[in-house]
Amino acid sequence: MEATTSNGKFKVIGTRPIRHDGIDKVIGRAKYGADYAFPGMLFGKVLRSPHAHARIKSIKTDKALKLPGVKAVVTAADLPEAANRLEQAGEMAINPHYLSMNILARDKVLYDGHAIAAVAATSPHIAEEALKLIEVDYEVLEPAMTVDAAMKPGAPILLPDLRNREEGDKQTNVAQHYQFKRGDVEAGFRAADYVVEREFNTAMVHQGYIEPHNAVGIYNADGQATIYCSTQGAFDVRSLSAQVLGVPVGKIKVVPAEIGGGFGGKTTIYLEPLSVLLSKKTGHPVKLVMTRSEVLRASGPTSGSKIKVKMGATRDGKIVAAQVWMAYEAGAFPGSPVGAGAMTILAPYTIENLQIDAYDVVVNRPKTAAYRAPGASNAAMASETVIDELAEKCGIDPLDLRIQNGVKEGSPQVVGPPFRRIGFIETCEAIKNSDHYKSPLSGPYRGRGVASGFWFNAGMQSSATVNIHTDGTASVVTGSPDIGGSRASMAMITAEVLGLPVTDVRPLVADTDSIGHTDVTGGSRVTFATGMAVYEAAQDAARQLRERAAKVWEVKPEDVELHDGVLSLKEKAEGKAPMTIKEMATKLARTGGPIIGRASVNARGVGPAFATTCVDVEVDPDTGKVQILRCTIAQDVGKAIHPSYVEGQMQGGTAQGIGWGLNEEYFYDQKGILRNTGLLDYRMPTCLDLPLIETILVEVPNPGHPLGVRGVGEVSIVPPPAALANAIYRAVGVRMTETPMSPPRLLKAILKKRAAEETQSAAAD
Amino acid sequence: MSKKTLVETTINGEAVEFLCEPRQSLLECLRDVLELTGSKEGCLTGDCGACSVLVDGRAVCSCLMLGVEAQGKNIRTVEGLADGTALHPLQQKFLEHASLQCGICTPGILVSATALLNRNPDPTEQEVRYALAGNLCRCTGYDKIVRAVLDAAKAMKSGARPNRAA
Amino acid sequence: MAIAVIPALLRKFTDGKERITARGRNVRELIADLDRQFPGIAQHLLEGDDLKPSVAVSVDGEIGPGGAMEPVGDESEVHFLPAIGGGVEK
Amino acid sequence: MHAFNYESPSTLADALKLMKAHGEKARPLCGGTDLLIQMRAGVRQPEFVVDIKKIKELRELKFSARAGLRLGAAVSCIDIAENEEMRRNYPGLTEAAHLIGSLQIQNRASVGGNLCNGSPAADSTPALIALKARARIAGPRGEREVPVEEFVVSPGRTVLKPGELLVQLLIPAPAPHSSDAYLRFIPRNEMDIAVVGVGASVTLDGDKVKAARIGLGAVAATPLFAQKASESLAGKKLDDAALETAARLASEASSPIDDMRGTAEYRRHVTGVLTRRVLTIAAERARKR
Repeated sequence: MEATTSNGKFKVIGTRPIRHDGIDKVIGRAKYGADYAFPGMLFGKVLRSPHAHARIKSIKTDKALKLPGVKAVVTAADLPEAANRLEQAGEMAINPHYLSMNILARDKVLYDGHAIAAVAATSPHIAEEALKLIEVDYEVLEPAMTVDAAMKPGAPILLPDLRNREEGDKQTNVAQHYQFKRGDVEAGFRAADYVVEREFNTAMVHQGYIEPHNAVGIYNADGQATIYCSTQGAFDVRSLSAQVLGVPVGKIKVVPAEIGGGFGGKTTIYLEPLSVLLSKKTGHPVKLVMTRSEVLRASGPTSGSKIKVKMGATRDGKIVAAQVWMAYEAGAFPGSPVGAGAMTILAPYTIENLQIDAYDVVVNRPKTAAYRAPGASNAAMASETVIDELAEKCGIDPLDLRIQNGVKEGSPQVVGPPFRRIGFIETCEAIKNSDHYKSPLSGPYRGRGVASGFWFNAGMQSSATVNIHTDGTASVVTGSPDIGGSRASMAMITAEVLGLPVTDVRPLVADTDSIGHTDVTGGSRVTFATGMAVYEAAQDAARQLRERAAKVWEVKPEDVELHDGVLSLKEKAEGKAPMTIKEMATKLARTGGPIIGRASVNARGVGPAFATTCVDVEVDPDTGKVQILRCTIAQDVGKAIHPSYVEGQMQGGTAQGIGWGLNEEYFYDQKGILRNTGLLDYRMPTCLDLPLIETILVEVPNPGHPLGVRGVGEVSIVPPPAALANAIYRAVGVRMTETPMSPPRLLKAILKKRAAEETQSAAAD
Repeated sequence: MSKKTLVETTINGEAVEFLCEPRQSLLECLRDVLELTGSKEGCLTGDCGACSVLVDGRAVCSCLMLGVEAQGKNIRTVEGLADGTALHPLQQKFLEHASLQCGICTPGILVSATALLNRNPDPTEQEVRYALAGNLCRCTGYDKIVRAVLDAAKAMKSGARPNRAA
Repeated sequence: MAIAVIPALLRKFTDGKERITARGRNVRELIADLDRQFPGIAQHLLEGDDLKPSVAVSVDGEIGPGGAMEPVGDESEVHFLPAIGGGVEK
Repeated sequence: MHAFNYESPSTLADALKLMKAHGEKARPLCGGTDLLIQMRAGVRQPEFVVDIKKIKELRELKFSARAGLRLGAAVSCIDIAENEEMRRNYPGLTEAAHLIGSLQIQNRASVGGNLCNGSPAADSTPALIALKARARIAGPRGEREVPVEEFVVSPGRTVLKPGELLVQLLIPAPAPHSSDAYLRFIPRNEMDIAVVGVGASVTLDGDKVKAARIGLGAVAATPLFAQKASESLAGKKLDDAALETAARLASEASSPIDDMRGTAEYRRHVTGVLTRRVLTIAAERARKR
């Protein structure tokens, strides 16, 4: 828990108060989406495709409807056609036309688990029984499960309306091609003394939030609907559900419940419109909760990918050229994070000559959703291991190579514009100077690896109000669902501005009718953008407090100052003793009424995040199993508002990155059926698989934020897979180019190397 | 639908009677019948531990136990760890160490940790990790959870008391 | 005059040129000027009177939340880039 | 989950009566850690679920130095793991029971249930095979005993006929200078199903092996007794060559498949690796007895 925090002028920011919503969460009282119940509530279940790719010839629901206790069945026939255009929703773009087809399949099912129909009944067991009575007639089609299979000529076509504009107007599974180009790549490689070229394959992985998707829909006779659900973005649930249901946004209110993890996966909708449809049909509240198997089969994991990286460096360690080809599995509908992958893959380095081609490819897998720094971890697995190899060839410490080529203020980004003040080099130096990196690692089959990562972070829209209560305490209301303790940070910012104790500020997450539009909790944007709105709303409240005090004292507002919760005149005057906010609060009624500070932003000044991770491993050379001995992450966090929760983000992202690197993967069989549909075989790290995760908070304040805040939520997941691969190389001498680096894969590589060495030594004899 | 059965049991120290179908799990009975929604459903296969409760002092996954099996048992859920408004030392340490982010795994982890400390008041880090291996947390990387459990053990040794025999 | 930096795949409309001098008080006007110089390019950047949802714009190093209404200064450098999520255009 | 009836008889006779009356429609319930999952998935749909945890014979754990161990089919894994006599006399079986799932699972699951579930990957079965355990079965036609290695006939299916119950596992008392061990390979450090599991018991005679038994899990359609590998050790010093031979024969005895938990090739390799390791541990333990 080492922190290089200098708290400077702050009194509350940078401290570690107990979160305001904590007690409810440790006594079991906090209400998550699935915890809601209403009188007369029905239970819904969803029928899902048993095929990876099939045409739906017919759906018969009459038998299901006859089962006692069954109240309604809905299919795609109950949904209107949705607009066919792209819209930004958090960090992913969403096309309502495809979104609707994902909510309920129309004429084709496109992956194992694709929703076909939904049932509402008086108990979840009856609803489940009813699913078995729905008869679906399929014409099974050949699936395309990988980017290779989907991109090859003659591949089965998933979406007939998807056309390739680059090669005539042919049907295609390639939904998008991005290209980034700078300088002269060929000349760059000619100037290189060392060139490393490798091909990588990374498996599809899931966010793995512990709470399954859920929704309770209540449709009223007046056409108003209310949805209670666990979501990262209540306003997105509202607008997306409205589009899918074909109703105006104003007809839907979304109440964000406590949310049991999301990591990007809860930025879109699955059950929400179904709950409203079923409620409309039955006149009852309807609750739907996914099973774990449904979560894995049919929510939005992140892309598996194929990535080719070629990089060249001169003898003295200058990276002179890079060429990247990358294709990401979008899932059944367009929209993988390959664009982000392309913009992050070389982001930490200044490279004069580069070309990146990136392809978004539809395959017969669930439509991908955002996952913590979407697209960046698999990209870094490729680039950061190639960087490691270049460092080895140049005979330079891998951190030094990064520092030598690393981006700093003014360096051009891959996409063009120069970086503002950033802290990449500082994270490398922090690792270099860490106790971990300085401690020698000895013992057989042990190795240490480092890798770095970049994430943009996001700004977007946020709203906040700060209410001053009659006793001088305050509440701060935002529209950002709190997924990891952000409420505490909002209260801390308010307390800092007003000079109140943090316990005198109550933070609240409001529903879509009670606060101005606020974009998703995603893109590491809450403490940055919602924090900015809260900061400004608190400033607004402070301004009003000064005005009221001025009224009391009959002076000009600019003669009044607010410090540490005390209002006073800048120049002392007889009979006008300073007033605490508490004292002022009793006079609000007589000076104009209650005070509400308010602010809304479409935030500018986003500060990108960098992290560098160091990991020590021990490999069992006979089984290929990797144990993690020690792990340290240094991250530029801008300014840590609540350092404990910043550390928590760094540790959590690191743990997910380790899972991604070592054992997590979607395992489909030949027919495209997902085989590991539970947490037994989708292997996320347990408590026994990880060491304590050391954190170094590097604070390079973001000049674009009044408090210096950068987003901290995502970048920590980027370095681990590559850091592990680099550590494994140093432990057993094999360069892994696939994730997960699971025991069978690693053992195979070890045995191959051993066999090659034996052949070599036999030849030498 | 099969007939409902009357189950007589003790939950968080109180004698409780409830009706359930044999096919309803203890988790379902706690959440849907008794409105004790502190125990969470994460997987229904015993892999995530979010539904952990103590049955006669042992941690079990309430998703893998039938409600009817609770007959005559002594059950404690996360709702029964604190004594009124006085938190269990584990709960207090979880707050102090920021051991929860989203909080969905927290009830199950507190239950497993309670079972551990009841049997082993002075666990090592490795023993804590083993005891919590059946409780997945996806937010924290476990670091702050492990620290909180070790700290709670220390606090309990030096006098902080769980408020009831859990 | 501002500098517009053209994304690689649209350089076929600008005779392969990456940096184009263009005039405009905001991004929309700048694109209009680009389209005057290189007819056809606007339809790849605009949809109606705003940027396409798949396109983001950066003015002087800052992703502009104003989209096509984002102000452009005399010396500004304007980059067009994919909106982070990417995805398909129809 | 489908609807079913639940019974919890308190005597073996009552349980057998119920099992007989409902035949194939009945399924015993012990810890439920497999059965409930299978019922949710629709893999098993018994109309009658017979809870056997209240039956005295099935809850018995009795060890005597002469008669060996009588282990009731419903004794929970944790009761085995925390039993001093078990840890001393059957450390391999004990560690196998202590590896099944999480503590939450061990608190409910039983070694008997682990066997009756019929999974080829059951952790405790190779350990039982290594100990030459016999299954005591009661049914409509009285009692019978079956060697544990013959108990599972195919994945999910056992020798139990409709109406029959596994009552106890009978395990011989450990011979002098003998001990056992169990190792499994899983990708994580907990919670996974065995990719390969190997149990071994070794009886020493001076510095030579008098007898050994090796049980294999997760490498064939059923748990296996690796007979050739076991017999290869008799009369030999447990040196590298002997271990290598046993490991090779154990690998050869396996007939694994490719699945999401590992490839056949990988399982064959790891079978050899674990056989070597587990024999070494069992022999070390035997030396101390």
